[in-house]
Amino acid sequence: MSDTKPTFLERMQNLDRRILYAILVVFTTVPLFIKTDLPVEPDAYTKALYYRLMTIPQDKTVFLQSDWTVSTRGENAGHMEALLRILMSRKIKFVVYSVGDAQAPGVYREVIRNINLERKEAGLTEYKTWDDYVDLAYFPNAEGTLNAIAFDVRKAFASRRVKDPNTGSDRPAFESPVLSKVQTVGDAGLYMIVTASSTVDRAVERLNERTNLAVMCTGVIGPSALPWYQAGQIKGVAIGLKGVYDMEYMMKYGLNHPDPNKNGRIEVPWAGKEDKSAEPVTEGKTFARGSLYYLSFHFAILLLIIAVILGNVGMFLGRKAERAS
Amino acid sequence: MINLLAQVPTYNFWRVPPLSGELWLKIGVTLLLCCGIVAFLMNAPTRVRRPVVWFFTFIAGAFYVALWIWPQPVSREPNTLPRDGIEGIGFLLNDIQPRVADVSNILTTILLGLGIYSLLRIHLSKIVKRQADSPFSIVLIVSMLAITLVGYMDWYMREFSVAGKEGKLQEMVNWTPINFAQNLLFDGFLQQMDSAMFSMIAFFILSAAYRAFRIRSVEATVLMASALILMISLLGGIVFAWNHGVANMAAGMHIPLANPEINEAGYLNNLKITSAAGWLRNTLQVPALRAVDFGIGLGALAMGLRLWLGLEKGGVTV
Amino acid sequence: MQWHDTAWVGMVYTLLLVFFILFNIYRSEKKRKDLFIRRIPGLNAIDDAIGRATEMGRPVLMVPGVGDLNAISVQAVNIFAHVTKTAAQFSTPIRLCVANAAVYTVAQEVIRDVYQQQGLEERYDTDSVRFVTDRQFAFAAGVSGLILREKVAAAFFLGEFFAESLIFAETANGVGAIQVAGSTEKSQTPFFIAACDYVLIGDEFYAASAYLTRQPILVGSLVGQDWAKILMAATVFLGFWVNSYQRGQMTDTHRMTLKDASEEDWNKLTEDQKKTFSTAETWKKNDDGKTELASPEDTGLYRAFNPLFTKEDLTVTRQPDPDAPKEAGGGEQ
Amino acid sequence: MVNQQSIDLFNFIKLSCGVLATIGLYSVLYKETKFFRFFEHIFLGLAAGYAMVALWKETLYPQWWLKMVGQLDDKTHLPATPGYWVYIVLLPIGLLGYFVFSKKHNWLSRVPIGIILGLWAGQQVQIWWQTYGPQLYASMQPVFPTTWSSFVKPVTTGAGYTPEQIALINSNIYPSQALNNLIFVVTLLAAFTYFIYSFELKTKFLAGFNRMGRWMLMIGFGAIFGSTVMARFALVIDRMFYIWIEWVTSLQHLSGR
Repeated sequence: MSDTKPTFLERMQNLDRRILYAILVVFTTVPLFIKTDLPVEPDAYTKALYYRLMTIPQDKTVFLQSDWTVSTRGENAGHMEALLRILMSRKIKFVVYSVGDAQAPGVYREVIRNINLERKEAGLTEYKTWDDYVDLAYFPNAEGTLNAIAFDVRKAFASRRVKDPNTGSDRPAFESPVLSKVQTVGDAGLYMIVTASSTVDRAVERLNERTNLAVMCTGVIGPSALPWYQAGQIKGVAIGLKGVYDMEYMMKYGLNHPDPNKNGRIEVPWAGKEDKSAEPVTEGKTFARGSLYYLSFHFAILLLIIAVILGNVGMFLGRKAERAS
Repeated sequence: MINLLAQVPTYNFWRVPPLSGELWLKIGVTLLLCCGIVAFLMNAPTRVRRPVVWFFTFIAGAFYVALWIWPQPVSREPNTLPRDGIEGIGFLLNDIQPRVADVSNILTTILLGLGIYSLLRIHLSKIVKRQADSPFSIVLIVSMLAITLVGYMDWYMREFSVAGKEGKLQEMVNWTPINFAQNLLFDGFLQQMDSAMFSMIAFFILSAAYRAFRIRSVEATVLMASALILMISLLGGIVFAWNHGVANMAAGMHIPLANPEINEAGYLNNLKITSAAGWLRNTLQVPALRAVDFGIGLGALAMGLRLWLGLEKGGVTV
Repeated sequence: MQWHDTAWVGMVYTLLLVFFILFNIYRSEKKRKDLFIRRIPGLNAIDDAIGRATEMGRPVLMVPGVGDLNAISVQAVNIFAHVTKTAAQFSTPIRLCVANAAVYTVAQEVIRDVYQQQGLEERYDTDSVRFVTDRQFAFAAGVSGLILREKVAAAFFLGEFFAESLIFAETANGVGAIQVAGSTEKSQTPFFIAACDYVLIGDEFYAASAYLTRQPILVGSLVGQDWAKILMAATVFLGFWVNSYQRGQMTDTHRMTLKDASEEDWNKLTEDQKKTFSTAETWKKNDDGKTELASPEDTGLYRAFNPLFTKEDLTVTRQPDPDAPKEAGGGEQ
Repeated sequence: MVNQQSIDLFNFIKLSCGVLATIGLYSVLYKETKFFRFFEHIFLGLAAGYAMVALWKETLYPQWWLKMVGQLDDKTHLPATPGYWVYIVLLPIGLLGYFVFSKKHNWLSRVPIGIILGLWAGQQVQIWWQTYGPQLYASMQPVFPTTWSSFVKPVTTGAGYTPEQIALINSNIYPSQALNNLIFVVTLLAAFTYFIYSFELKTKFLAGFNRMGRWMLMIGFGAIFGSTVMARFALVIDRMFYIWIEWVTSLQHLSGR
């Protein structure tokens, strides 16, 4: 290093990481207080998921395997909320359980309670346990449980008893209106996995030949879920925060659905299935957590990109100076 | 509704009435038998050690291999008899499967005591030797004892007390101080600390990208370019604006982008970020990662075979 | 698994791979000849890293991931045994932090064995293999605390890592440690690439113990894996030719222009559409007037990979079991 | 009964603890201080203690004890599920692991380990084809176009085609697709050659192919990086939401009372 004072760009090459950290805190906090609904073009696989969700026959039960905890609330809570809003607005019954984490049931119960509260405030019907949904809590040992579900779902869930509010007693889950028609896992309207871990791999390995799988996962799991989607082993994917916002956007405007305000459709054709369209969600909230976080996310990524550019420019200039001397 | 409860389970040699004398007797006899076997093994000559470990490993692995290779009984209804011997074994394998699935989990859990022992030994010895960090070791042990205590009490109340059985403890208004303490330690501290630690990765990503994403070699550049394209494609607002810019450009060139019949317009579509990122994902990312997957799958298969058949010299299963 | 229709394809294929691996293990044991293994840079760096730690008098950190006990963690412990062997000779202190009690048992057993075999039992400290906690992020916090306090000189992160990978890698980078990392979780490999000095990609991790020890069995198994890979590559290679041929056949045999196929459909088109469709093809109509549609599902290749089950196959009537357990819900688990 | 006011107070305290703990752990980003060390040790202690609770509450009790001794019905006290006494053998087998510290009998600890590993190994054989078979098939993409009528696949949305024409367009392979498929297959094979260890890639072509494979891997990893960034930033945004919105709201809520 020469004795001369380092130039601005040279200093940019070796920024203290703590300065970057401080800027990141500011960049992620401030936009939380700004309300905007950014326009977006949903990804093809998220469209596939939305289409699947909106076309589940109403008499079918959705299997909802929820394997996330508070640590990934930033993404999965949005997924779960969007999913529940869709299911509840379409009056589709679902059975919810977890095979990934013992803490997951506590977390999804909280989400269900919040969505129910939200519906109550909006004057909509609430979802009742036993009649509208069944909560089977946690099954330890993902591999074993999924194997058991694949072979004989009635046996796998047999030990679970659920309180029937009509009689006040615990009864086997399969006597509930939610599960009474289900004989095999293939009877599920859709097998949804909301996950932050590789339970999606475990599920695909064991269930893909037997039922229609669809996944809502964090950005980390996304890339490993996409090969499954490409091979047709899962039918739709929503990945990370973008997935949350895509879902919320489609819930608001529908999929390839004539929109009175825009006088058109969502314009990007959906690979190979352009003729398929789905309605927007008719009741309840559409924009929620996803739209709240999405702007912050833009700022954070921009910071990252700026940091990378600064680093490279600094390095480039440094090399040039070295060569000159 | 009540008639279902009236159905009494049937019993056989393996299934016995719950909490009955017969059950405890069988458990006791089995325990004694196991102790005998262990005592015998402890005094067994060195040369039987390997075969014994190998035997257990082999049997455990053979179950899943058998489950895979044996024909599955199709459309099995509950409470039906197999049609022939082959199906009989298929039925049996299917019936045992959920029980075998529990085994490794239960065994790992029983081993947890060893881990706790290791942890306690390290920190207790720090406290006893009054090393520099010993106050922190005290903090560790106190918080560990606290959550263990309230955790068990909370569990006991929820599982066995009258209020717990009636599900009243689901509501916060019925809680006792124990439930509040458990909730505070678990929800207030542990879960939030999990989240905090997890979210710290974002900071590290920023500094790692800042440091590592420099155009030094072809590989680094390729990695960086692909990461940047993907990142930008996630920014819905920017992507939307860009894509509309492309559409406007097409309009300026009098190419009706929205008119699908003229395919030439399709080429401009490639300028959209989503198209570029989608192409990158579907055409390059998926096959590259699939190649990694194939390799890992084979590695796991080979390693599995070596462990199962006890082929590794000095390995843990022989 | 079923033996039905083409379902045997999968079974035979898997058994073929198994055969390749076992056959090569058998072969290598008999031949005991040094076999070629290509260079894996990350593994060559192990000795340098330990050497540096010895010079600086700081410990070497090893983490076998946060996964359960399975082949991945066993493999990691095997590699660490090799690292420990070198470290023991220089009496460099080691720290092996484990996040699973069963893995802890294995690690304790294997690492002590290493010291015993070297005849250096007095240098072995039971606390150098330690169970931190089985909770992912508490483990991350504990290990990063350890890295920062003990200022480790070399860090080996090999095994099943998830989100905590970058916490470890950046923290260790912060104290200037040489890092060798590798994860079977492909989603974490890029972070190791960004933050570590040497990275094992994908199944280089599984090749590591063969590379380091050159045991005939391990090398044989590696050769078997390579055979299996070549089989898989050949399958894909042949498969895409066959698929191309079969898909081409399906369109060729029935192909004709829309105008020839159906005047009626042709007349429905607008002038603009006619321009694009004048050279396009359509399906020939059947005798009953329906269009013959073929799809990728009609190829032989598809059939080979997707066995057909008819409704008759899937409905079997069996005698009821008179001794069946009678319980609500059909059984218990 | 606890009144609503104390519940609000409790929630505020809980949130504040979470905020404090978050700041405590974040402090390591600045420097490793005693403040961080304090929270780190609380974290480790709570995690270990919770593991001890979960050991019984989540695994041994429901998966082992209840299955072993069976269950009585809560109301009628009649047998509800039978007991499978065989589960008891798992206890001595598991306890064999504790021999690991014994100098003489430590080999016995390999028995439970062997069983766990054996079960894992057997499953690898069981699931191999289910996992990779469909992926093999999906990789065999046709690389020859079946039509030259258009380079890219025509967009069918709103173009007024009949279903039959759409089916035709969908079953054809257009040149651009064929090209992409070719790139797909070549990428897969190139990346795959990178993982071949025991053959020396002597020819220039193969070595180049191998290097290309490595670049392709880097593209794949870059894409993962880009995608994971989203997940991590979402988490930190959520933390900020927790601190700045949830906590502040609860503070306002409390003081508004």
